[in-house]
Amino acid sequence: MSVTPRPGDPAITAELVEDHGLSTDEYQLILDLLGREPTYTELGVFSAMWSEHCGYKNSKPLLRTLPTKAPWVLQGPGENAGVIDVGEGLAVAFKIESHNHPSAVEPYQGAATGVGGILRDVFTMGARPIAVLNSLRFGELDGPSAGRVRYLLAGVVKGIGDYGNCVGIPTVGGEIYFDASYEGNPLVNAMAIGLMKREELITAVAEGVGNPIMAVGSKTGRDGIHGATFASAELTEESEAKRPMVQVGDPFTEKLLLEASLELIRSGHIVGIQDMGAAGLVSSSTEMAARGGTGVDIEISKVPVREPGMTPYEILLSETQERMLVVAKEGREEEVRAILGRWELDAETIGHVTDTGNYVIRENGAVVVEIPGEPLVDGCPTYTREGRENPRITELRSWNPSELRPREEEQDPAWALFTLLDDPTIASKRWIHEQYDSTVRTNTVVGPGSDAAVLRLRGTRRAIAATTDCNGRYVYLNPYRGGLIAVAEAARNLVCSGALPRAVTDNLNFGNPLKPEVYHQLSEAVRGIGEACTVLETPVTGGNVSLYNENPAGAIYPTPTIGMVGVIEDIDHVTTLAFGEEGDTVILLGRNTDELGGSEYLKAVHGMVAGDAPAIDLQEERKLQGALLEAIRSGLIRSAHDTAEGGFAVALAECAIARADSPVGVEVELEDDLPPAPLLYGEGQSRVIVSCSEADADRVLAHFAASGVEARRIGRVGEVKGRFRIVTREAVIDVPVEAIARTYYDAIPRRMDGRPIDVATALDSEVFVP
Amino acid sequence: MKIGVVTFPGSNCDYDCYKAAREVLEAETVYLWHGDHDLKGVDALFLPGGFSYGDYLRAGSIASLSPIMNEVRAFADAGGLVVGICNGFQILCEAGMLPGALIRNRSLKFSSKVVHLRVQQSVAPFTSAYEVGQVLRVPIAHGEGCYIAPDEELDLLEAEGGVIFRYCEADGRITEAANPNGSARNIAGIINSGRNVLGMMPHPERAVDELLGSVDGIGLFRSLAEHLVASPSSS
Amino acid sequence: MAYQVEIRVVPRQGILDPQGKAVEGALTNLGFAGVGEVHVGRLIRIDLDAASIEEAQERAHKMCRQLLANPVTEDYDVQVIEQAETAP
Amino acid sequence: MAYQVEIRVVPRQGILDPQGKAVEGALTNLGFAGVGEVHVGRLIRIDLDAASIEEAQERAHKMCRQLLANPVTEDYDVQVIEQAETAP
Ligand SMILES: Nc1ncnc2c1ncn2[C@@H]1O[C@H](COP(=O)(O)OP(=O)(O)O)[C@@H](O)[C@H]1O
Ligand SMILES: [Mg+2]
Repeated sequence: MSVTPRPGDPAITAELVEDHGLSTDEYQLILDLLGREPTYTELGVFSAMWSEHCGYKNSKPLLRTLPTKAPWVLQGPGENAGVIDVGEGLAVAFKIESHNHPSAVEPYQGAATGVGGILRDVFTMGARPIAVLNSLRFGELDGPSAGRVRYLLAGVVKGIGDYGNCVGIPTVGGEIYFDASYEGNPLVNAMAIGLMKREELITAVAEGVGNPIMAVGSKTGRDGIHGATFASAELTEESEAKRPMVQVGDPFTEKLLLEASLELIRSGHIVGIQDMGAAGLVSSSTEMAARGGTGVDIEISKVPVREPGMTPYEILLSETQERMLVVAKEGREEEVRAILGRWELDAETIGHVTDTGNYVIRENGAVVVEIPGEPLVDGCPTYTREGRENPRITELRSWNPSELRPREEEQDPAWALFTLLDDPTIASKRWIHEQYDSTVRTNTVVGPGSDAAVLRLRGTRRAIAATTDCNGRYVYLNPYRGGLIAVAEAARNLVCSGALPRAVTDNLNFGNPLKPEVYHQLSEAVRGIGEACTVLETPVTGGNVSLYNENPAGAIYPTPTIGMVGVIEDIDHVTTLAFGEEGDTVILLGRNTDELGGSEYLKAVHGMVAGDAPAIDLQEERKLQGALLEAIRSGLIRSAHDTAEGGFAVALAECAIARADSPVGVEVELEDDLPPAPLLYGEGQSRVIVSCSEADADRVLAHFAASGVEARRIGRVGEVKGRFRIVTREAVIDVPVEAIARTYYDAIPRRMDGRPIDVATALDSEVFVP
Repeated sequence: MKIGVVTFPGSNCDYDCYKAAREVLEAETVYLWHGDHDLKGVDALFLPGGFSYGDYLRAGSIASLSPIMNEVRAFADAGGLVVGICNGFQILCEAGMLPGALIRNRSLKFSSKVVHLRVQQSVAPFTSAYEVGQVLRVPIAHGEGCYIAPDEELDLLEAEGGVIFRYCEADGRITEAANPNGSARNIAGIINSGRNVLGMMPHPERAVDELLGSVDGIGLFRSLAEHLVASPSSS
Repeated sequence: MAYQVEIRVVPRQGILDPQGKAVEGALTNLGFAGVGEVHVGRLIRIDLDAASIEEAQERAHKMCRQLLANPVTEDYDVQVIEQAETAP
Repeated sequence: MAYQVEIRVVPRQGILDPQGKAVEGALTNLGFAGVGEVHVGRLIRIDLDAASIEEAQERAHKMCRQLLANPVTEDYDVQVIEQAETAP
């Protein structure tokens, strides 16, 4: 076969190569590989497959260091989603995915299509999606850029909600932080979880020479061409101009695809199925072939298109949503069409599997692409960059809390608490998750608002728990510790809910890896994550890397979001953070410390980001989690909540006001010989507030003592709408719990509701209101 | 007793309805396909929640024209019991089988939470298992649940005892604050003048299991079953 | 003949129009002067082949009655223009 | 002077329009012949007081840029007509 450039294709120049994000060395590699100059179309193919997004150029060597194996891991990294065994013949597929750059450009569609993509990754494994979580980062909701942030937040939340709600998958949890470092470059990570019988697991391979390859779902348009390379470049003024046609989500078609795909997979008429995600047809077809060790031969003119005059280049790279690539068994096309037809979907046979190992694209018979498949997928050069910490950060870390002078207002010990409860990063996220249908499919035992979401597994006494966590400020101040803590907190949140942590999907959101200071953050954070995942026995089954997250002010906080899934053996073990009955005993697990570094208190009260991230001892953490899970399983624990942003005082408040309409009072006393700020608001790790009945208190304390975990009785739960009271050596906080609740629940609504942006969003017009 | 749940393209609570009917009533329950003309001899019909055809025009408008809706209408005209929940309610209004219309929530936002409902009357076939004035805790999850109709229509509806559920406070008071979507007169659920077609925005099928926080939806299924047993359906 | 049908669907007078209300408030919030009543409706454009403009008209009205407008809450009007026979 | 502003917002050419697609399918299923492309947009009517028609025009465009239309995904046009001075 000879490859003929198409008439009208631009000549391959150094500029063109550079515009495609390929270095001269990489281009040389391509020349050697082909033994000739690539066609324009081939150049596009390489640029997509060798982009950061598909090729993991700068992260692969680091990712290889992560633990990925355990007896319960059925599918590790490399597939559309990871899969773990959750017992009784059931398996859970889950994966997290970022849509940061699309959301920065068009928050509503960017977030919506992010959810769509991750759902497809899960159901193409044969699993029915049962839950979605989302991990979000925005700039500040107060101050100069608040207008822009409101616009992004409102659009992203509506995009996630409208999509998930329409498809009918409950959005059950997530996390959100507001910090100036994310201004102009918000983070939108979506995690999907699916359920299947073990034997229903299917992987996306193109096997069986001669098997037909079918394009299913929406017609291909010019949407998001080069989204993959777009996602691998910094956001600049130009990128606004270079912006491809925005991808628009069509959740209705997604719902049809979901039902049809599951039917197809169960039908046995197909051998493989994959989402046409980033780099659309190119990545899906090449990756399926590579996994099958086969080749593909595709006639591009057969691909159904939405617009006239689309070139092979455009069709191959289009990122039109709600499309799938299906490899059917030879001679079963009609059966496949019948199933799809029932769901009002079309399928076109666009090519077939070959044994040449080559990736071949034809246009009306003429070969426009012929590339050896294996190197195209796995031959992307990977780099281990040099990392060097930015000295500014080394210095920040050395800041010593004892230099801190209290503010005037802190004369009133309650002032800082109210300031923190009104801080959007800490405050209730109800404004957000009330826009998400969290109860559809009737499996949601614990929805948004507790440490982790809990979903029952019908037909068993089991349930699964899921959470996403990452404090980017910790990672910024100390990437290694930050990585450890992200994993430890996720596991702690699962344990607090009664679950045994099982596996991780991670989303590495970082800046430009070519900057030594950023690469340092990346490699150190991954080192921490790997270590914590090993000690806590939660292997990484997949994830996503999003680099070049920068704005004119520099890189975002390094944000390796950890999505974690755990298993609850018996539904009776499900535990939440909400205090139970009046008179229950409140017990603190773990040790209070003198740490203030990287705390929300420093930022919200003193406007400072400084100090070292809190110290963490994984062995202590492991002991704590093991003992807590035992206590929960033995039925002694009525509520459990770990301390996180805002420290002990905020955590205690969250337990008291978890039931918004009937907050309960609480009175505790802390004898620690520590200054009020670190004692009340420091973010020392490995601490959990639990409550139990007065009668069980001694047994609970004995249990933890026996397990070598520090535990002490600190107070009792009060009456509904009673007082919220914390007594320390130096300060007393004593306020009506309803006041606490009001501040906590109004913080975000009072910043969002009734503003023009609210309306723009409602109109789906999404316009930036300055 | 045989219960049917209609699946339209984009229905997503059909499974929940099916499960609820199965588990609460232990009744034979079957899915019915929007494109079919066959009700498989069911005694009662559920039009479930979801986003039929994406609700891309008006919620429920396209589904209300599905082939099976002819049979549904005939079934109702013959006295058959039809329950439309959320999107199902919207479809019934769009089909003209219930008065009024459901428009965008006053807040313009999708609203997903547990609300309180006041039972306006305890009558067969849908609410005999409840007390008048009983307060139920039931989830809502909708963006277009604001019930409206011309005033005279509303007066007529009230006069006929067509209002079955109203949004209320935990203690049963009917207040503006308790109205999650701006519905006229806090209306959450209505029946037709024939008293055999019910439409409601809240999701009783999501409130049939202690584990998920409420069992207040069970009464609706029980009432329906009692009625069917007492007077086997004509269809 | 190829016709371009434009259908405008608006909330009926006196019927609650939350979107209109919200836009009204927002525009005033943004400091726009002289804003009175605002109504938000739907605009539907259809490429329609028909024998004559009357037929196109008639068919478009039928579409509105059957699907495009809700008789309980909305009013509509139909405009049909002949399409220039230039290739797309 | 009282003006009646009518703003029509439609999905930008070439961008996916799921609403239009759904309506197109529905109309065809209902047996309407000759239905080609369908697009669904927004119609916004505003009663606006302004010194002149130019001012009304200019203000309406500003409203679109700031609130009513999405420059990334939508096109819009503005029509202003003088209002008969009859009381509402
Ligand atoms: N973007 C979001 N979407 C849905 N739920 C959210 C979101 N952000 C936070 N939540 C919910 O709010 C609660 C508190 O979140 P967070 O403070 O991150 O908990 P934790 O500190 O225990 O990880 C959690 O139940 C979480 O699921
Ligand atoms: Mg927590």
